[in-house]
Amino acid sequence: MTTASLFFEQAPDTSDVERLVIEVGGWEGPLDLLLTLARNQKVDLREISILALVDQYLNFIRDAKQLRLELAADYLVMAAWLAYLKSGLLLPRPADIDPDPEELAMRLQLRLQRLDAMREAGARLMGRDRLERDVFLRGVPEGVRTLRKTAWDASLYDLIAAYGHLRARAEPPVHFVRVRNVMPLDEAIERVGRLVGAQINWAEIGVFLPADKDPAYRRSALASSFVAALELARLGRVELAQDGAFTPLMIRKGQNYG
Amino acid sequence: MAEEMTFEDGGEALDGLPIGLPEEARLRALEALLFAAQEPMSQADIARHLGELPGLMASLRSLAAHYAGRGINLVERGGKWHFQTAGDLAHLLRREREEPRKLSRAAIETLAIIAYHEPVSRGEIEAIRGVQISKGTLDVLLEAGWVRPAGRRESPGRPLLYATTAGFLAHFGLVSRRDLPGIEDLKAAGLLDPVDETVMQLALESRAEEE
Amino acid sequence: MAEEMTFEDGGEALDGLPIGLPEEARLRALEALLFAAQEPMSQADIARHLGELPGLMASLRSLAAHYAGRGINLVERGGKWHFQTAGDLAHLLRREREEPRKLSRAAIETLAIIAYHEPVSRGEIEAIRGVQISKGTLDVLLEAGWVRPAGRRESPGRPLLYATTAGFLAHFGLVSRRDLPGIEDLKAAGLLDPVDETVMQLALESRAEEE
Repeated sequence: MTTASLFFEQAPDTSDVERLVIEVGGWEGPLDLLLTLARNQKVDLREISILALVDQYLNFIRDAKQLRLELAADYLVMAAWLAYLKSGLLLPRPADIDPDPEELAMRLQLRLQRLDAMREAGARLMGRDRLERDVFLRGVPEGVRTLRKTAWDASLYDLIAAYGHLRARAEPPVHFVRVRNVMPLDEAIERVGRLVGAQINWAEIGVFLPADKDPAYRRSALASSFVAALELARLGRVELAQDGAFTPLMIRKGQNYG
Repeated sequence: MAEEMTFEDGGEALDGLPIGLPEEARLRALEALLFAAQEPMSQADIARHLGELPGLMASLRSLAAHYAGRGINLVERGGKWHFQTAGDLAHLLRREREEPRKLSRAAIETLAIIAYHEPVSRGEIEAIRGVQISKGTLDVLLEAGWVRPAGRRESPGRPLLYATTAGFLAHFGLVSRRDLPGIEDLKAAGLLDPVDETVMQLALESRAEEE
Repeated sequence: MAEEMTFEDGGEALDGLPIGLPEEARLRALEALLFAAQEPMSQADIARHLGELPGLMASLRSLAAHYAGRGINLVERGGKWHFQTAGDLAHLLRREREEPRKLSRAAIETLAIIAYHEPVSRGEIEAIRGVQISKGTLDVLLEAGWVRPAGRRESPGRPLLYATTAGFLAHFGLVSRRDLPGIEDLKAAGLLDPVDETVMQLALESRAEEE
């Protein structure tokens, strides 16, 4: 940590790097070390010499080894990778080698720029006017509170309906069956038999229904008359015909019946 | 903000020149200090932060004058200064929010029994409803201000009696309890017809959803 | 203070008449409310206390303008408003305050990466820093309330993503993430582009051998 801040404030040259070898434990990984070395070139990160940077890094690692410092494995892996990159950049090679060492060098440069940008952004964030360090909230705010008060909602109807319901519950229940206006089957058989008795030609069953205004009664009469017609057909007293489902049901007097 | 200031405690400002911070900067500093302070500050407290300021009292008064009539005021209490929100706005800071809630069926039935039979004991209410009342049910009615304790019945156990309140009459738009429809009225209105419990429940639920 | 107000959310004010409180009373109420509040307040929070106010944003800006340059300022942070002392007075106020938590370098960088790249996975943070994040680093940021989990990326492994909070904006004095220092330049330079897997390869190759 102290190593890093020292570096940033003093922008040390290469001689400083050697002094800093001792504190290698303070680096935040090989990329951090590379970035510090890159900054030593004192040019814009977009213009650094990757080859020089690779040399700086490899020298650093060699020095560290001479001082018998324990280096974490990833520093050595990075060294190996950079050595490979260096040879790729220096040695003549076929054009289609993959990955292209120039491309790799560019990516390394981009990574350094990204890390540098974030490091700088972090420093700028920390340097802002920070709450409870540079700017302060009110020391003892009164506080605002919302007291929730329940407004019970009930209407007079709810009240009296509840009471009526209670009282009704208390009384022994009496059930009434409402008298409904229907056409009993007996009556339908008698009626259809009588009316069809004279009917030679086909007629729709509806014409035998009573003309009544009550739709419930008409429905009942239709149902009873239909069942009556089936019964009468079974006895041979009438004949039924229907062209298809839901088409009019036709009825006439049984042709073989007295 | 940049009003001319008048030095009231003359002594320090005899020469007519403000010492130390220019007045505007001083007012800003005072304002910030008193705002962030954990407790009201005396002039000595202020001086510990801002240094000795001749004419500090005048500055404080000037600042207090600036805030007079605003939503926050700078006030002095026993020689100590602090900011507080204007007294007439206190109601905004403690806002009561009414949340409409439907009374439970147990509560409305209990209320109906009390209204029709008052004064009535808990035991009698339970006898009419045919089930025990939970403690919360009566509490809700008491809290709503519709029901009040109305003495004790002079019978074994001296049970507490309940009756309705004027608030009850007001809420339900009744002049007096005599306005409640009687049993015959209820019967005529079909409210005493045997009710299928599930149908009743459905009706209550759908009403609740509508609202 | 008594400027004419402009109604931004037109609808309610079509007839050109201010609804509810007159502007001066409204500013007083806003001032009192925000002064008394323990937490920064959003427009919705304000409406819960003062009722729906057409043109609330205009009133807030008007109040902020009134306090600009004073010892205390009204500021907006991530859509929430609060009063705070002016930054340039820090030296006068700092003494009795304890320093806010001191962050490690790793934590600072991690916070910057999350803020500038959000939402971002732990793997992406590690790719940018070229080193693994130690256990406590994200914990510290989460505990400070500056960083929050923000869903998962729908890619292999469904890594958890991190983003910053309103508390982060408030602490660092940012109106919104657009306010982050230099973010536009960095974006333009392509330095905030999603981390390309092949770029990550550099780090991954080395890491793979370690693990």
